[in-house]
Amino acid sequence: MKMAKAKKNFWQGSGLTYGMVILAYILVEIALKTDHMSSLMEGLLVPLCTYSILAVSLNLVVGISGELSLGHAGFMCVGAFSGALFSKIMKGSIDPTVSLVIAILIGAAVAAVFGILIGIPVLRLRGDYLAIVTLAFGEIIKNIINAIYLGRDVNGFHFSMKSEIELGLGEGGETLIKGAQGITGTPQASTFTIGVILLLITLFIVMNLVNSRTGRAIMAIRDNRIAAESIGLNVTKYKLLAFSVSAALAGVAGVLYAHNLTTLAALPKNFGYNQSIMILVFVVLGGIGNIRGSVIAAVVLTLLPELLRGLNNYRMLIYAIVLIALMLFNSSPKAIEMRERAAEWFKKKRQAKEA
Amino acid sequence: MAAMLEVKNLSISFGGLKAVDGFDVTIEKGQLYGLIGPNGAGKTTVFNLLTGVYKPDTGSIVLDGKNITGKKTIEINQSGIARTFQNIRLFKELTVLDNVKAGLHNHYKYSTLAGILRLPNYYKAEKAMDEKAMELLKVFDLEQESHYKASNLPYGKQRKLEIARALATEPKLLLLDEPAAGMNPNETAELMETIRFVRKEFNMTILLIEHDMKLVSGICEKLTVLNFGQVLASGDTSDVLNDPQVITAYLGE
Amino acid sequence: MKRKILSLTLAAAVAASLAACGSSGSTSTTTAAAADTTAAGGETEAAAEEGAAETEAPAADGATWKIGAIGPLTGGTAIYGQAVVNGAELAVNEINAAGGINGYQIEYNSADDENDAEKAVNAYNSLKDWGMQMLVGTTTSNPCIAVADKTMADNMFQITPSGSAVECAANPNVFRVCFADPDQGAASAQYIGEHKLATKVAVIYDSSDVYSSGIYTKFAQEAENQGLEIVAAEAFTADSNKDFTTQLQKAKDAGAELVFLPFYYTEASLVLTQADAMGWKPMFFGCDGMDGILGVENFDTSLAEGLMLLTPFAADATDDLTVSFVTSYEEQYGGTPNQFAADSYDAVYIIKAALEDAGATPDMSVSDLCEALKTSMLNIKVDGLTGSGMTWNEAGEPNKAPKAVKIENGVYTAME
Amino acid sequence: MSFMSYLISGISLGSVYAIIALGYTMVYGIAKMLNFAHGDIIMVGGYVVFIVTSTMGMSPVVGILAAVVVCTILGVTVERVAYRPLRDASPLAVLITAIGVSYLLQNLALLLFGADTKSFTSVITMEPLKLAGGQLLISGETIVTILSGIIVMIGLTLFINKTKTGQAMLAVSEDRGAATLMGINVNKTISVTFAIGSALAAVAAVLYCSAYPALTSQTGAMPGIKAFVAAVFGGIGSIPGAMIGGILLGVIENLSKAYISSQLSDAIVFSVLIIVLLVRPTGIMGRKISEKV
Repeated sequence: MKMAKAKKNFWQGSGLTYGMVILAYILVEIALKTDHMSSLMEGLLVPLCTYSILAVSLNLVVGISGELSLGHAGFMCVGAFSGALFSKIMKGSIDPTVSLVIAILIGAAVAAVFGILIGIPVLRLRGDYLAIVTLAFGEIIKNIINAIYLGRDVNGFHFSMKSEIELGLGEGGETLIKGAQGITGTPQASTFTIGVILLLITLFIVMNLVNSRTGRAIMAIRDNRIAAESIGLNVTKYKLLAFSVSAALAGVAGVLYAHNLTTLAALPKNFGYNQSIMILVFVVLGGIGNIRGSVIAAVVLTLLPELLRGLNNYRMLIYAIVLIALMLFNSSPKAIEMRERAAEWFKKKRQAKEA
Repeated sequence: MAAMLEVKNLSISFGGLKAVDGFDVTIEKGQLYGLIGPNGAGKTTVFNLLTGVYKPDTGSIVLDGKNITGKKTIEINQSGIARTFQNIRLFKELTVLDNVKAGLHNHYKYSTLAGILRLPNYYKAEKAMDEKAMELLKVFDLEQESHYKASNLPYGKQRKLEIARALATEPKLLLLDEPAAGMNPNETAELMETIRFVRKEFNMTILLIEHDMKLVSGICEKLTVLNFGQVLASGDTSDVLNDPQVITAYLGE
Repeated sequence: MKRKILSLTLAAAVAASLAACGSSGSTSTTTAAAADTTAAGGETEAAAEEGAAETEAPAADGATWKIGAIGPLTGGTAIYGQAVVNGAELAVNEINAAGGINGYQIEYNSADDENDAEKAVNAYNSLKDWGMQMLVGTTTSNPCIAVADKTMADNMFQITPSGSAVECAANPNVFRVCFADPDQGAASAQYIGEHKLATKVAVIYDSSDVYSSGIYTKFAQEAENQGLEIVAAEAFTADSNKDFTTQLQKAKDAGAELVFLPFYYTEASLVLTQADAMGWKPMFFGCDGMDGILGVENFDTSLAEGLMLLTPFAADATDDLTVSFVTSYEEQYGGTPNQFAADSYDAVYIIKAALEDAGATPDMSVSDLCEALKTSMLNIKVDGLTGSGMTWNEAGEPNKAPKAVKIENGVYTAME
Repeated sequence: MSFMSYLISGISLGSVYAIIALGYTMVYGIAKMLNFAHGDIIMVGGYVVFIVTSTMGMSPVVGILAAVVVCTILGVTVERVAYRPLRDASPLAVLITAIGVSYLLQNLALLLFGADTKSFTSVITMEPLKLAGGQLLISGETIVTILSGIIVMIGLTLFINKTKTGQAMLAVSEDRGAATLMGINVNKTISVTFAIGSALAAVAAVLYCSAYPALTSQTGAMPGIKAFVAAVFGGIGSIPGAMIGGILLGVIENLSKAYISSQLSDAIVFSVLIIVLLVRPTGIMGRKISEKV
């Protein structure tokens, strides 16, 4: 009896989420094998995984830990650059997939370190102040990466924060990171399969974390910091843990992103606060704290502007309107009431039918 | 009998205003001790000092022979003080069961990694926690509601859940901040029973703040009266309640 | 309950969108396949149903060329992407009116990349679904590098009007209309050195922009050879591109006689305004990105008096080609065309010349077309808006001479 | 001498941030929402002035008035349509909606006015102030911006402290529930707040575009964020704080460009912000909020 209940919980909770992802994967693979997928959709598969991972990982901070972070793209950026740099250095010397796996671990580790370094001072702040400071960190990371020049020649690595000339590379030297142009020529090792595996791992980590002693502590702190302290929960430790795990996963997404394109540059569009906000939109629209919702919202909102391409100039305008409408529909108390009434009505109708 | 809590000359001021001034109290093991006083007398501030929410300007706090003055809240909890709050502070989005399990956090351990990877000790610890938590909930007659969201509980039960959560941390001393606030006479009577039971069952030392004189005189053995941050009277319950100074402070001049 | 409903709504939305993808996916693959083998009339009509910004209906006999263009049409750099898309469209319309290429009409479509590499790949894929055979794009460097890799995988011919980073044209299937960044940087330093315009030079550049920092790097290297002293090299970023007074002040204090401005005219108009407000009047020297400054609506052109720039295109030029281009551009899109529009206009004509040289027909596969065009690109010589007698080498780089112009009395005047 | 001129240009830039931050902080303080679309209302104001003065050739005064009217109507409408239905929803929901409004305004402007940069003619005709024998120049725009900032600051403070509506705003900002119980019409008060905030955005638009005359659909985005930073710097919700925060931000930005690195000035500005917040978690002039236990 108890086992049956646990099983039911599994299928309503995390099992459904894994199932949804695996089913989507199978459907896509069938479509790919039978040539029923447009190039546009095919090209979107890896980004969909990337954004889903980002949304799930941000949900850990925003939903589970209850802190508003507007710097998630910064961690993605750090992960992307460290991972891509590794793959670029190793290009040709080891198998691209092996290189990608190591790059993912490096990206996650570097992003986690940044998460801890940033988290220690920042997590003392609350609410909107925390939001603005994380935004600031994201912008700092972007700004600094745009100023980094890194080269390699027979004498080893050369580093400069000013310009390519200052690297003073010798004969046969190669610029690895070229300021605003970033890293060019990362091997394109990201595939949909790798993306889905990473997404499943992310879901596994986040959902298991949430449903454990640690997750309970994190959520307790979110719900009431003072009470949590009073029962002996280490607020700083658990906030930092949530923050750095989230950062590490964002780093993983960054590595996946970097290996999907040959060029990696820290532009406002991909690593600026706008991107952080976009990820936040996925989280909020999918339901704060709702992991499955994050995945669904990330997929829908990434597909939406692409499916609107036929509208040409009106594309982004319509996208903005849909975004506002979705928010109003999902979150406004009136709309919720209306939806609930509609649900009641359907239920009654169904009961009437059955009767 | 040795003293469970010994507080000497505890003071704190906020912006020049002495909120607590030279507070002394000694509570014996297993005692049920009451702290009373008019609104704004500094009762909750005393609790906040005892639990490390505020750092005292002067004075010392010794718990069961161990000096805990100036320690952090979580250290104090681990040393053995747990509390409830005047304005209920539950983990609203968590279930009733998880609220208690959060209280058990420091007593049933497994690493974060074990939790993520679902190693055997995860299942073992979680099972033990479930059992222990249900046991506690049973004491407070909350086992039927164990899967409710805490915020969906009726008011009286929320107060009880807060006590259960505090007890889960296995304290030596339990601080209850107005446990009967907002309860009807029936609920209060029931609560009195529960507090008595807790003391007996867990061999607990309890310090409580209360306004309800019936409750105070009914269960407290000793009382301290606080007025304008200072101790007005202290001693056996019946003596203190008959002290003319106390009566004046309560009824006003 | 609330959450459940939310997930249900979202799930429904996903289902709907997936269904939509499925259907559009299948039609697109058929059209793409059609373009690969034989473009029969029916299938191209199916493509037309895709319903994007096509400018020309398919020719009566069915077969058409399909040219796509990519650039940022929204966001902060929309100004450049829109120019590219408009310039190409103008050329396509002209060519169609004059009978098409090798007797076949051109169908034209464009897609937005928001100046983002990932979106650019999406844009490319959507055009591929539409049946694109040749790509004019992308407009900006980073997206261009990302897309160049995809076109190489598909072996599709790509000509970028304005992707100026070296790596943009690194792949054998990619050619370029504009100058590469290092060439511009070096050419500017040479011009300043050879004409002894100044010895003390200050540079202000956008360190967050590939184009600008690329030119600056090469300029600084070449300046040394030319005996120029760079007394100040001051950066700005896309996040703080409004106030240049500090950079100007530093340049002034360092005693610069000439300020080199390797960036676009939007920011340059602010630099000129602020220098004027400071009462400082050094020589200003710009690159092709500076072209367009006279076209900024309501800009006080007297501020640009004496400004020199090295550009392959000048909207004020009086040759017939430029005059007719500028006139029809203004008629159709309003506003003076900048060099981006000119580059992409040229790009379409370059494709035309190469297709004619190869004697290609639209029924050839994308890959065959690419191979044919790669060979023909080395044979052709094109007189365009951005250079006369342009030729290309195997690296995809154009061989053309930049023109140095100076703004005098509010118009471009050729310099020697 | 050059230090003085860096300082002055920093103050000029900062005064523009300050005047934007005033509107930002006011809306935040009372409606308790980060209005990410504030910067885009400034952009709309800029286009209105541009059209009235340059395209229609009318006098700048008409342009400014038109901008104030349009922005006020726009601000109130946006609040009514997009924010009010979410009054009782999570603050994050409102934040996201504000982002949506920001995208909407930017893309609408792009469609209506095109991507081309418009050069704004300064509406300020004041001669620059020459100091130290012409070595130091303070532009007319700077002087007018600083003066306007001070006037707006004083005006707002007086309005909030002396008028009934202002008191209602204060009450709403302190405790919305209690204000309702006291018979204050919260919806109306917030509408008025948005009206004033948006009118201030129009004023900011005129001054901002006069100082930096390149107008595009993205004009409002970055100053919006910088003003937000300035408002936090000064202590969000505090009116003098916004003024001080704005000016400090401009000065730090320009001095770091001048003396440290022009490439990294953004990073430096943001780092200073972080340091300030770590030392004073509620900004320079912000009130210390402590939770009652």
